[in-house]
Amino acid sequence: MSITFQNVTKRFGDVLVVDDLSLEIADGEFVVLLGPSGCGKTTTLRMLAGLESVTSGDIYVRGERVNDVPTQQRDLAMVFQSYALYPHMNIAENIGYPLRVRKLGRDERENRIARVAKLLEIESLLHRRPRELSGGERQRVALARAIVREPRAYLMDEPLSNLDARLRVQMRGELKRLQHELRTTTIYVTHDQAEAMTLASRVAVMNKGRLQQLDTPLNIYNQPANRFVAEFVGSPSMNFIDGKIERGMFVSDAMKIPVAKPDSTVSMGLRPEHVHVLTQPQDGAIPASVYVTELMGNETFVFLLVGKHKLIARAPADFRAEVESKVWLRLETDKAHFFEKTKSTDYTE
Amino acid sequence: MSITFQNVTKRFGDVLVVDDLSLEIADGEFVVLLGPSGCGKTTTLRMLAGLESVTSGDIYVRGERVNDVPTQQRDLAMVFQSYALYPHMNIAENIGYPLRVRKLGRDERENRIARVAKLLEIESLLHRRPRELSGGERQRVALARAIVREPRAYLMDEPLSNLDARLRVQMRGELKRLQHELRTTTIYVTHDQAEAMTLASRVAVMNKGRLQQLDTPLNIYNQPANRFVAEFVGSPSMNFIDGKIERGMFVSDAMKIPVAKPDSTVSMGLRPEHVHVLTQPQDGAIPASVYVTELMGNETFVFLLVGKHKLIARAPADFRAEVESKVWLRLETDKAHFFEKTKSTDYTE
Amino acid sequence: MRDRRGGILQTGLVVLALVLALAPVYWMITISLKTEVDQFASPPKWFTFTPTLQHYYDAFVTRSFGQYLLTSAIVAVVSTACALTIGTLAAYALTRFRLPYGLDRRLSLWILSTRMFPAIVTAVPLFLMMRDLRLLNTKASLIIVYTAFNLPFVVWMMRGFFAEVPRDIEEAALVDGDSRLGALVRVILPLVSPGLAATAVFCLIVSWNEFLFALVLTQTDAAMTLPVGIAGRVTQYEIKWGVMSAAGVVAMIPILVFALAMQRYLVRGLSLGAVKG
Amino acid sequence: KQQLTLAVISGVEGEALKQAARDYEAQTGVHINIAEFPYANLFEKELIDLNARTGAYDLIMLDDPWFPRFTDGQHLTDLTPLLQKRGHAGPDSDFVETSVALCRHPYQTGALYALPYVGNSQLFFYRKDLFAKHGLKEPATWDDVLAAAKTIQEKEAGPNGRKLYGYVMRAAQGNAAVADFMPIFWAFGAEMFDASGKPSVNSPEGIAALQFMLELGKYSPPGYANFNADEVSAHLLQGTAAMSINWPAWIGSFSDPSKSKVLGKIEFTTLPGVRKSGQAEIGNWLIAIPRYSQNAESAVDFLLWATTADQMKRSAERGNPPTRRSLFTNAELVSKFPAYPVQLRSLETSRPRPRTPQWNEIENAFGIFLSKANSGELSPAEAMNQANAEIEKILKRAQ
Amino acid sequence: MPRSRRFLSAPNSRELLLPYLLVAPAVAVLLALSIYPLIYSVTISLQQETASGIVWSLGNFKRLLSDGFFRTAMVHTFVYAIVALACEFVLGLGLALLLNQQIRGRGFFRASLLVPMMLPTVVVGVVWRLMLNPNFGAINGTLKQLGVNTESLTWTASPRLALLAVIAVDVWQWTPFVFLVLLAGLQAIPQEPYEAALIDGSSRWQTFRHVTLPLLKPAILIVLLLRTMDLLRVFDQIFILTEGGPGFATETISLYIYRTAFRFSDFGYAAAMSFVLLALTNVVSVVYLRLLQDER
Ligand SMILES: Nc1ncnc2c1ncn2[C@@H]1O[C@H](COP(=O)(O)OP(=O)(O)OP(=O)(O)O)[C@@H](O)[C@H]1O
Ligand SMILES: Nc1ncnc2c1ncn2[C@@H]1O[C@H](COP(=O)(O)OP(=O)(O)OP(=O)(O)O)[C@@H](O)[C@H]1O
Ligand SMILES: [Mg+2]
Ligand SMILES: [Mg+2]
Repeated sequence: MSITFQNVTKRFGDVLVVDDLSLEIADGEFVVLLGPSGCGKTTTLRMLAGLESVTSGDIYVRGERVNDVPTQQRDLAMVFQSYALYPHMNIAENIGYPLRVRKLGRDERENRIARVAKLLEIESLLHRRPRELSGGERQRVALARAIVREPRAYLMDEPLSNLDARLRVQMRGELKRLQHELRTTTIYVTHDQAEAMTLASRVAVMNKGRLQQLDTPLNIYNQPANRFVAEFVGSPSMNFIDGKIERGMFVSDAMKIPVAKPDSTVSMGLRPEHVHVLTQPQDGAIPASVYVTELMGNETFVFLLVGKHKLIARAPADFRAEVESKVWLRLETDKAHFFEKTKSTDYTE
Repeated sequence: MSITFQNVTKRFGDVLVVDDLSLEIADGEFVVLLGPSGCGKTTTLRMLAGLESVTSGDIYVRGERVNDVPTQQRDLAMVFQSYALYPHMNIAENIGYPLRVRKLGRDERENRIARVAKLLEIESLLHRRPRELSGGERQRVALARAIVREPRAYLMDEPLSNLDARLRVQMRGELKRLQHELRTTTIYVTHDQAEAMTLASRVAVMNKGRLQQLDTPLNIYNQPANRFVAEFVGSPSMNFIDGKIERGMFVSDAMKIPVAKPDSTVSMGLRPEHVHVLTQPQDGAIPASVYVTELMGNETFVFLLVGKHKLIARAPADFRAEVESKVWLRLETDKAHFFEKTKSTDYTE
Repeated sequence: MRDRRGGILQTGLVVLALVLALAPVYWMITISLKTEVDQFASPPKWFTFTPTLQHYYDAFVTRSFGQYLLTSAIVAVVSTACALTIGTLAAYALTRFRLPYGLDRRLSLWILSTRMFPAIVTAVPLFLMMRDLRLLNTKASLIIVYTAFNLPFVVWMMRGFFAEVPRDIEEAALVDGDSRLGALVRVILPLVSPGLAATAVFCLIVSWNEFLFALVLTQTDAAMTLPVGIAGRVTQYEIKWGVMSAAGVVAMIPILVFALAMQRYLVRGLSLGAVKG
Repeated sequence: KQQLTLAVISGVEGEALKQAARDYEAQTGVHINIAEFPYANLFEKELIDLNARTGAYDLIMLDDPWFPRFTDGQHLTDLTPLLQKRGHAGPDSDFVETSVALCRHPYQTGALYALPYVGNSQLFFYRKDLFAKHGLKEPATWDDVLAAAKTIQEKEAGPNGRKLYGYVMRAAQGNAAVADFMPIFWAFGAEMFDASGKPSVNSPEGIAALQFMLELGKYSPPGYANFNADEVSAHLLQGTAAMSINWPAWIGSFSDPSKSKVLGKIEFTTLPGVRKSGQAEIGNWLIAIPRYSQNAESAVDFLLWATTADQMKRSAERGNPPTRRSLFTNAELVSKFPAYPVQLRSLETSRPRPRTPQWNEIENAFGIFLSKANSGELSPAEAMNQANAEIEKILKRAQ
Repeated sequence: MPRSRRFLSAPNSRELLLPYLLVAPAVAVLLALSIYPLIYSVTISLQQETASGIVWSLGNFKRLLSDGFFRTAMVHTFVYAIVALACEFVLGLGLALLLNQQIRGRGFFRASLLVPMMLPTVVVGVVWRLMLNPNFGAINGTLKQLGVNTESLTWTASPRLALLAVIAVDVWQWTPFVFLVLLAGLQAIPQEPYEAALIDGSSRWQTFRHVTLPLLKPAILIVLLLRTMDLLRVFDQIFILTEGGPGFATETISLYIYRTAFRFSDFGYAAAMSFVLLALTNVVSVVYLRLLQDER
C-alpha cells in the first residue's frame, strides 16, 4: 500500500514539530525513519495513523486522501513507543484484541496468538497482566499485538529499543522475514544503525521536523546529502576538519591534502574507519597524539588530537596506545567527503 | 557507598525472578547489569531501592542491612525504565522535585535545574508537561531528575535506550565524566554493548535471575566464564562449532585444528572478527560458502556455511561477495574459546 | 484525534438532558416569583407572569433565614473538610498497604456498613448521646454527625481513585526522597483531583441538605440549618409554595457556586500520557 | 434574667403565639426563645424531647389528638395546683367546654394538663353564588350535598375552560382521609369503638358511610385520593370546586385577592348530618408545660397571660379562632369574621377523635384503607373489614 | 499474584505503624458514632413494653413475620431501588460519556447538570408535588397544551403511577451524582489504551465495551454500591410527595420505620425492622464487593 506525505506540517500550539514534510513510500517498501530525539518521528507516524490531526498538507494512502479518515478505518498496525498495552487484559487478550474486534473465530485467534508469542519468546507470559512484565517483555507484547494481524501497513516506533542485543538481532531477522513474506509497507522508527542498515529498503533522515535525505541505507552512509546526515549516521560519527580548497589542495592548519575540487571554503568529513593509526612514522602520514582510547572488545576507538582538531579512529580490538603517546595517521582521503559552507549553517556535498 | 547483595532471592508468587544473587559493589564503582530481557535486572534495582521486598537474603549498604529501610531513607536516585514522570508537573518541576522535598532554596534549585537541563539538551522544554514530550525527551527528563541530586548511589535502568546514537554517545560521555567527578556508586542497566564497555568498571552478566559473571568489560568479552556469557556479549554474537578434542586436535565434521588441550567433548567459540574471509584459497584456510551479507556501512557481516555449520564473519565495509559464492576462511584459532560440555546444559571454559 | 462527526448529535443530547434537568429548577424559580394565583394557573405560566419578590421577603426578612444560611454554611464546610481529610488518609492506607488478616479489606467493609443503618433509627440514640455530651442544639453536634455520615463515602470513593494511580509514579516520589504523606499530598492527590473534587462536592451537598439529623439534634434557631428552616414553611393547612421555592433558590446558590469552582478540577483528569508500559 | 423556650407549630397558630411572646417579652422582660417546626415534625420533635426529659422546652403547642399520648407518658405538668396558687379554681369558665374537655386527662373528667389556644373545628364550605344560581339551599344532609354536587357539576363549567367539580375532598393516606371521613362516618351513625371499646368501623353504618364517600368522590377532582388540605383549598380558591369540608384557617384566604379567584362567593356552615345531626371533628391547638421544664412557674404565668381574653382577641385578629365564647360573640370580631357564629356552633357540637394513646397508629391504619378504597383498590366492605382487623391488632399490641 | 503489586512495597518495620495511624481517626469517629446507636437499637429491639413494665423478648422480630405492611413496604423498597438504580446508572453513564469528550462549553454543561442534586430534598419534594398535581401541575398543564388527555394521569394519586412518579423524581435528583462519579472515573483513564484500541480497529462500541467499561469498573461498582444503599433507605422525597400513599402504594421500608418510630413511638419495632434492612443491604453490598475484589 503506497503512502504519500504531501507538504505535511504539524504544530502543537506554536511548537513546529513537522515542517513541510513530503515523502513517497511505495507499496511494499520498508522505510526507516532516522533522526535525533524530538525531531518528529513519532508525530509523523501518529499523523499517518490518524491519532494526530495534520496542521496543513495532505496524507494519501493508495492515492486517496486520508486526512479525515478515522483511525479505525485506516487499518494500520502500530507499535507505540510507550507500548500502550491494555492494563486490564492479560497478555493473550492484549495480543488477541485486534483479532477479536475483527470477529475472528476463537481457535483461529488462539493459534495465531500462540504463533506470534512463540516468535517473540513470550509464550510463558500469556496469562500475566502487563504490569507483571519486564520492560522488554512489554515491548515484545506490543510488537506481537501489531504483527498478529495483517494490516495494510505497519508503523513501528522503536519496537526493539528495550531488548538485549541477542534478542534484537533475532527479532530484526524475524521482522525482515515477515516483511519479505507479506510485503507489507512498513514505516519503522529506530535509533539503531544496524536495524536501519539491515531492514530498510530506504532510510529517511529527519532533523527538526524536516526531511534531510531519503535514500538507500548505503547511500545514506556513503553519500550523505549534507553535513547533518553525515554526522548523524554512523557511530562513532564522522570526523570533520574545516579548511579551504586552494589550487587542488585541501588546506587546514593541521594538514595539506591533494583533492580534485574547485576552490572553496569547506569542511572535510572522514569516517573513523578511514583513519588508520600507525605507531611508526610513514611518508604522507600525519602526526597526532592519543588522548583516550575506548576498548569495545571487538574493536577500539582511538581519540586523537591533530593540532587543535579532535579526530576519532577505529582501530582493531588489540590496538593499544598510551595516552599522550605520539602516533601517525593515514587518511583514506579518497573516501573523504567535502561539505561546502553555504549561507545556511548546513553544509551540503 | 558500598553495596552488597547476599543470597538475595525474589519470587513473585511462584515466578522465581532473582535467584540467590550475591554481588559485591565497592564504593565509587560503576557496575553495569547486562542480561537478556526479563532476567531480573530491574527487579534487582527495585529491591535495592526498597520498592520491592526481598523474598530471602539480605542487602547491605555501607555494611548496614537495609532490607527494612524505607525507600525514602535510602537516599538513592533512580532512573525508571518507564520514566515515571509526574504527569501533573511541568518538566522543571519534575526535575526539581527531589530538591524541593529536600527543602533546597528556590534559586539553588533553579540553577541546578538549569544546569542539568543544559547538560541533557532539554532547556527548551522546561515549561512543558511530560505528555507533550517525545519519548527520548521524556527519558532525558527522567535522567535529569536523577542526576540533579547527589545521592549515595545512582540506579539507572536503561537510561539511554530511547536516544539517538549521537545523543547516546554524548550522554555516555557526560555520565562517565559525572561519575568520575562525584565517584558515586552507580548501578546501570543497559542492552547496549558500547555503553557497557565504555562506562563499566565491572560488568555483571545475569541470566534467568542468576549471576553468570562479574568482571571487567574486557574480561567479560575476552574471557567469558561460560558459553552463555560468550554468546550473549558481543554482536553479532560468537560462532560456536561443536566437536571433540582428540590428541591435541580439535575435530569437527567441518574442520581439524591443532590445540593444546586435554581430550574432551567441547564446543569451540570464535568471534566474528576472528574469522577472516578470503576470496582466494590459502593453505590452512577452510572452504566455505556465503549465504548472505549484511552491509553495515562501516563494516559488513558475512554469513557463511561451513558444512552444516553457520558462521558469521566481520569483513571490511567494502567487502562484497555473491550469495552462494565460494570463499575461504582463516580462523584465528589462538583467539578461540573452548567450552567443555558439562552435565549442566551450560558450557564453561 | 477523536472523530467529530458525532458532535452535533452529542451536543443535541446534552442539551436535551440539560433541559430535563433544569426545567423543574426553572419552574421552582418562577414559582418563587409568582403570586399564588399564578402558581396554580392553568395552562401553566412558564414565562408570562408578573413577578413579585414577596416570597423572598417572607422567607428572609420575616424569619431568621439569614442565620440558618450561616449555620448551614459553617456546618457543611467544616464537616466536609473533616470528612475529606480523615477519609482520604484512611482510604490511602487501605489501598496502599496490606494489613495482616486481610484487615484492610475487612476495615473497608466495616466502614461501609456503618452507612447502611437507616438514619431514622440512629437519630434517636444519637440524640440521647448528644444530650449526655451536652452537645444538643449545637453546630458541633451536626458537624460530628455529618463527618461520620460522609466518611464511608469518602473512603470508598478515594479508594477507587487511588487504585487507579500508577504505582511507579508514586514510587518515583519515594525514590526522590519524599515521605509517604509528602508523596500523597504532592503527587497522588493532584492526580486524583477530579475524584477529590467530585467527592468534595457531594459531601458538601449532603451536609448542606441533610434534614433529619438537623431536625432531631437542634431545638432552637441557635443551631437550626436551612432545610429545617425551609421545612418550617410547610404548615398544617397549606404549603407556602412561593416561600419554599424562594428558600430553595437561595439554598441552591452557594452550592452551585462551589460546584462551578470545582468544575475546573472535574475537567482535569490524570494526564497519564507520560507513563510508559 | 428569666428565660422561656417555646416549641410552636409553623403557620398562623404559631405566628400568633410568637407575636404574643414578643409583646410579653416587651412587657415583662422575660426572654422567650421560639422553636418553630412544621406540622409534620412537631409531634416527634416534642415526643423525642419529652422521652429524653431534656427540659429544653418550657411550653409546647400540641394538636389535641396528641394529648393522650403525652399525658399517657406522664410528660405534662398538672396545671391545677399552679392555677390555684394564683387564685384560680380551674380553667376560666369562658372557655368552650368541648375545648377544655380536650385538655383534661382522662377526657372531660380528669386533671388539667393544658389550656386550649386555637379553637379550630371543621366547617362546611360551599359556593353560595352557584347554590343561589341553581336554586339550591344550604345543605342540611349529606344527601343534599351529593345532589347539589351532581347538579352543579353537570350544569356548571369552571373558569377559562376548566372543569368545575361539585365537591372536593381530601383522601390522602393518613390524617387527611380520616379527618374528611369522620364527619360522614359519624353522621351515618357509625362509631369507631363499640360500647365495650372493641373496634367497630366495619359496622353496616361504617361501610355505608364509606360507600357514600366514594359516591361523593365521583364528583371530586381526579387524584383526590392523594389530596391534602392545600390541594383542596387550591381548588376552592381557583374556583374549580364548589364544596368541601375545611378548617377555619382558610376562611381568610378566600377574601385575599392574591390567592383567591372566588372573592365573597364562599359561604360557611356547620357540617351536614344524615341519621344523626352533623358533627364536626374538633382540632384545637393546646398549650402545655412539660414535666421537665425548669421554669414551670414563669411558664404558667405566660400561659395564663397568653390565654387571657384580650390576648386571645389579638390572636383571633391574627386569624386564629379563639376558644373563648366571649370572643366568638364579640361584636368587633364578628364583624371581622362573619363566620364566628357558625364556628361557635360547630365547635360546641364538635367531637374529638377517639381519645387513645394509639390514635396516631389507628388513624394511620384507618387512613391507609380509606385511601385504598378511594383509589379503587378495595371495595368499601373489604376496606372496612381489613381496617377493623388492623385496629384490633393495634389495640391488642397496646395491652 | 497481582495483588502483591497493589502495594508499593512490603510495609517495612519502620513503616508498620503508618497505615494504622492513618486509619485510626476514621475508625475512631465511626466507632464513636455507630457503636452506641447500634447497641441502643439492639437493646430496645429486644425489649417490649407491657402492662407489667419492660420485658426482654423476641416479640418485635416475631411480629415482622406476621406484618403485612412490612412485607409490602419491603417489596416497594426493592422495586424502587432496582428501577431507580437501573435508570440512574444508564442515564448517568451516558451523560458521563458524552461530557467526557470535547464538546463546546462542556464545563458549563457539567456544572449545570449537577443542579438537581444541589437542591434541598425538602424543596425538591415540594416542587415536584406542585408540578405533579393532576389539575394545577405544570406537567399535566403542559401536556394538556400539547393536546394530551391527562384525565387519567393523576401521578402520585393513582396507585398505578404513584410509585413510578416518585421513582422518576429520584432519578431526576440523583442521576447527577452517578454522572459526577463516573465522569471522574472516566477522567482517570489514561489516553493510551484508547489510542491502541483505535489502531487495533475497534469500533466506538467495542472500545466502550472492552476498554472503557473494564477500566471504569471500580468507579461503577462504587457508585452502584453507594446508590443502592441510599436507595434502600430512601425517605425524604417520598415522605413529602405522597407520605406513602395512595393506599400504601408508595410506602417504603424507611417510611414505615419512620412512622413506627416517630409517630407510634414504637422504637423497638422500628429497630427490629432496621436490622432486617441492614442485613439485606449488607448482603447486597457484599455481592458488589465480590465483583469489586476481582478488579484489584
Ligand atoms: N508482578 C510480577 N509478577 C510476576 N512476574 C513478574 C512480576 N514483575 C516482574 N515479573 C517477571 O520477573 C522477570 C524479571 O523482571 P525484570 O523487570 O527484572 O526484567 P528485566 O531484567 O528488567 O527485563 P528487561 O530488560 O526487559 O526490563 C520478568 O520475567 C517478569 O516477567
Ligand atoms: N503535545 C505536544 N505539545 C507540544 N509539543 C509536543 C507535543 N508532542 C510532541 N511535542 C514535541 O514535538 C517534537 C517531536 O515529537 P516526537 O515524539 O515526534 O519526537 P520523536 O522524533 O519521536 O523523538 P523520540 O525519538 O525522542 O521519540 C518534540 O520536540 C516534542 O517536544
Ligand atoms: Mg518518538
Ligand atoms: Mg527492566
